[in-house]
Amino acid sequence: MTNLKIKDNPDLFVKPDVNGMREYFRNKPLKMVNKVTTVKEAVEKYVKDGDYLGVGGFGASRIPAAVLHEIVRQKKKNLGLSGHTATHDMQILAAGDCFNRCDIAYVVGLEARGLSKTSRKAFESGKVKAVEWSNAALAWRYKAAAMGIPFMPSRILLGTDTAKYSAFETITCPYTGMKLAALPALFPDIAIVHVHRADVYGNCQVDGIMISDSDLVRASKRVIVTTERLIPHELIRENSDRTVIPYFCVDAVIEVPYGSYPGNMAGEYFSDEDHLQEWLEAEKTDESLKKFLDKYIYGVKDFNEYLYLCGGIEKLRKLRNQEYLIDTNK
Amino acid sequence: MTNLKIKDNPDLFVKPDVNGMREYFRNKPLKMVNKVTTVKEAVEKYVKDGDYLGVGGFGASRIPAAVLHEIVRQKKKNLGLSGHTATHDMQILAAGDCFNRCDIAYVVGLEARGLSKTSRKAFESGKVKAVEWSNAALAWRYKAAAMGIPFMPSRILLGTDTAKYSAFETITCPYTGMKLAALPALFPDIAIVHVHRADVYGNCQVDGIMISDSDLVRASKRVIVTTERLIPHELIRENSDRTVIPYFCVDAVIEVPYGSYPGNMAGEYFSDEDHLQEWLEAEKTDESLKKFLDKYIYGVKDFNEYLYLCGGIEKLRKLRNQEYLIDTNK
Amino acid sequence: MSFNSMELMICLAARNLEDNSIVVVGTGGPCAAAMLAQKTVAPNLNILFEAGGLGPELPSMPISVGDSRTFHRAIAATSMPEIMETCQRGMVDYTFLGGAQLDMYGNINSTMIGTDHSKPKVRMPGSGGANDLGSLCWKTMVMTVHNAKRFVKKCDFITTPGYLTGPGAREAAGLPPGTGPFKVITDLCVMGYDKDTCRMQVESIHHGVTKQQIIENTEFELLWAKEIKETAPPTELELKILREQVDPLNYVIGRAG
Amino acid sequence: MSFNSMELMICLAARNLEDNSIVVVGTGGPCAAAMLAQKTVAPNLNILFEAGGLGPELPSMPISVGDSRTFHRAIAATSMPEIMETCQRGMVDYTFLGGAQLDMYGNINSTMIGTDHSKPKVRMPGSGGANDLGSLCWKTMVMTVHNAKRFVKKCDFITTPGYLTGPGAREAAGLPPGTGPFKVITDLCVMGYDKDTCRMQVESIHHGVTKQQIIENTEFELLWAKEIKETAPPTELELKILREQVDPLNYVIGRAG
Repeated sequence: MTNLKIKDNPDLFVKPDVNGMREYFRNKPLKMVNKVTTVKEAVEKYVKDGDYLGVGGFGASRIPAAVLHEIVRQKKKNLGLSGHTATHDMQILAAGDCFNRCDIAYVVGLEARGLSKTSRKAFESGKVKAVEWSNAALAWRYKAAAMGIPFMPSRILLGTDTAKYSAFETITCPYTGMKLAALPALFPDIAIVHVHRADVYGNCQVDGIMISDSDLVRASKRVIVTTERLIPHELIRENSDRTVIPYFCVDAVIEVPYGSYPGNMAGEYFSDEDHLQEWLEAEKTDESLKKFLDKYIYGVKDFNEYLYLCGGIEKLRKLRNQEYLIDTNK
Repeated sequence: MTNLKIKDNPDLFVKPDVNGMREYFRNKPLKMVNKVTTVKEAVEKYVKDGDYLGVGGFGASRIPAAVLHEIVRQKKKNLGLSGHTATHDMQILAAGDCFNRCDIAYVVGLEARGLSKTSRKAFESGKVKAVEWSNAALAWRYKAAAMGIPFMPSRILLGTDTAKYSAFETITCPYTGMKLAALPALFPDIAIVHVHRADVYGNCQVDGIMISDSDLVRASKRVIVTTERLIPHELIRENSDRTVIPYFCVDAVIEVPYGSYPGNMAGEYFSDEDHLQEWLEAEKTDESLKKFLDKYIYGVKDFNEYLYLCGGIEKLRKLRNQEYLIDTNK
Repeated sequence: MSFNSMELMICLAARNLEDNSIVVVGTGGPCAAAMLAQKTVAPNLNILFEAGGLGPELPSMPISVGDSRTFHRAIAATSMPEIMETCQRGMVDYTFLGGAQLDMYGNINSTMIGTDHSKPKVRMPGSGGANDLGSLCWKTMVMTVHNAKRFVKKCDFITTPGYLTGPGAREAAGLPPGTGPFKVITDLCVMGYDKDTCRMQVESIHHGVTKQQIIENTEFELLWAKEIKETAPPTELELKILREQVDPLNYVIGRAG
Repeated sequence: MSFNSMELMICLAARNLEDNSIVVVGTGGPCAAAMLAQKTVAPNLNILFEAGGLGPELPSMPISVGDSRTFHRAIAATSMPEIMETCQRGMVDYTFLGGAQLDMYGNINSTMIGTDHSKPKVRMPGSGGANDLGSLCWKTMVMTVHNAKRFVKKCDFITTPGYLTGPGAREAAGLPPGTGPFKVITDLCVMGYDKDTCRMQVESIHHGVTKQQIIENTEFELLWAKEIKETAPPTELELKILREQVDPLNYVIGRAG
């Protein structure tokens, strides 16, 4: 259908083929049907080796941890990864050796918490092909894709080595003559996001900041949503200006309470900093990491078991106190 | 500061001078202070003859009617107008002979209600300079401005007479080679919008559809907000993910209950179709229009008097019933 | 059961909407058609309005594309960019457009009558969202009365692209491939477009209408499908639902004789 | 009253934030500086976080730029595009950035140490939002310890633009005019940039630090302001607020000796 000759650039992992994507979206089943499934089935069905993956949330805030674990458990390989402030999410995928190429905005670090040795090794060994971008660059690449345009003009990246090791073209503005970075639309094969509320059809509502998830889910070919709770469809219609993701973007819905653990979920639970430190500790040697993964990921059948191993409902209760700034010493 | 040579095109009423606008926004007072004023003062202070005006809402839904009346009452002249589904708003401004140029998406009609004779005459007489766009074109032009980029690529307008009588440039995508319409950023001098709730600083929340108001207020040099009700600043902070306009975009805040009348305000009151028909009727002759304007606009001191003339609280109570789908025959 | 031409057009339009698809509509006839489709052939049709309403449960006919009915108990109350970008992304199957003039390639004029743009004989609303929807949705439909002033050889102004000058012209202009005019439903007949020439082609003729009548009411030369059927008239059920549930106040169906 | 180097840097950074301005910060020292400024010189300072938090009432130091503290009782809980677009539009006065290497033009490396990008000696996080904020905010500040490994002749990798190669280079690259590095606050001194050369220039030296010490801890040649003052030390009030209200758990100020 599309006769466009899209520029060949091996560093452009996903081509901004808006015409091809229009055909894809046209043929995607847009039926509003019950899409509730299990994490296991969703990953089996929608995440393929070699896929390009976009992860919702921000590092360790509102991340789809259950799906990330399952990707590791199912030993998915050679994924492309959008490193849009990828912190604990990248740490999980690096531990599973799941990706071999990465569009980098923020990687290997866990912000103030430290650096993930496994993530670093993935890049320092040369095993993962790295292309440089920035948080805004990836956010606007999603936005261009969500808008159905092949690129978004911007005023970032210019003049730096980040640009030299990136994969964007510069253009001249037809009105002002100014130089602009034309950020190519980024259409992930699969997006995984975690939300506060969803109905069985995949209509989703989120409290607090959206980060880049609105654009990410609209940009992606397939979307897996995990939700703190399933709610009646009626409640979506009663608060329709809170709906941030419409059903037709979504392929699979799974109810995963505490699904962002050990990450933070606004209004629900704070991040488990102790367990995140345990992760960082475990990465010190290959042996300790293997043991850790065997215990928490490979050795459990699902995320519920992981939550129990980490302290279960009692631990999550405490994290809720922390989220609410309630002094737990009393 | 900016050395850009911006292409000269007389049909481009507002230049997409992002550097100049950066300087403007840098020097705009961004202090979070009490901005509550009157409609009269706000229009005196912020709307100048010759300004380019953007109006929030959609035709006769959530429109800043009080400010529009005041612009007529103060006999502002030679405005530029963004005709982004301008229906009753344009009818008011045309009655006051307030504008002499217009970026057209939708004009002269009142959707299913009929055509405004005054608005038509403004164009048919050759008095108003018309440049053609579309609703999405103006929406995306606001968005480009709100994003701080000189243009937004798009796939509309191409191939038509709308394009011939428009003022955009076409570009070639550096990735796909495809032809795109580069929609120039639109930075209005002044935006006027009506919202459900605002605090005294101008932090605003809206129920239901946003139409293009998020982008419009971010794109504009000066912003006047009218609000159904002023609310305590605390309530903004308690529902911070409902804030759609932050204070630093806003110059003036005025509490105008029923401020969208005779237009619709979601969840508050339905449009007054009888009064809108009265408007259309009044336009049949110059005399009847003059009489109508003398009665409803020039002859009243403010919007409150207009509301009273139109039936006052009792009428507005009925329009609330209608909005709520409550059968008023009982 | 008798019916007027507006009722006929609405019923025919509704039948052309596939279930589980997405349509952007305006007010009036097209909105009635979409509502009727939801209650007949396409219960899971998702209706979008360009001002931001997405999937409402319409309690009555909206007066404006932006009024509160358009997002009454909606799936999402969004924004104009959101709706237009959903179209540009390729997710919207259908739209309905209207206009004062149509040519044989389905190009539409809703801007002006006359030859001088700076001083038009008749100024009309302009594109509104029409150019956007006609450029970006997969299939564009038109519902209109049929006469020679409306079906013209040459539009005074092309507001919204049909097939422009014929095969390949949309793509050459930069419009998304595979999009374009789909059906024209009038009070005389139902027309589609010939694949090879992109020209308007009569597919079925309404009961009691002659071929000659259609020719006389069309300024340009029409194509005729190999097999031209008589249009299947509205069923009693369609009319009942239309009159009792979709437009009980005769807001739209009261307009035609 | 004694204080450590982190406390000193935070107090100095806070003083550089004007009231009624807008700043985008990350976690750690910069966030502490912005919080301290709110409680001292800039009560109406608006703090933004790149993940979407806008004007929160910070109840404690955030751990992540996206955690729920960053929009606790905020003016608006928005999105990353919203924050970045506010910057690109020209409404954000300040940002704070960090990095492993800085050169004399204020260019910053937070990407890698080594010469082979495909196999770096040390891989660091990369830009995150740094390149965006350093490109788009009006004034970029850096808070960092001062040593020759950090203040280098040439960055292994320029992640975020300072003045690039000197006067006019940012504008020539296409970056917004009038933006760029503003202050560098270290444990030894406070530096600005010379207008004519765009090179880093010492403005004030902390109590007990010698010029020689600064030279030895800087690989490139520094410029020196005509009048170099001794840095005014933190006041008792600043320290009290910092310790009791901003960072009572010693989360940030406990890091330096």
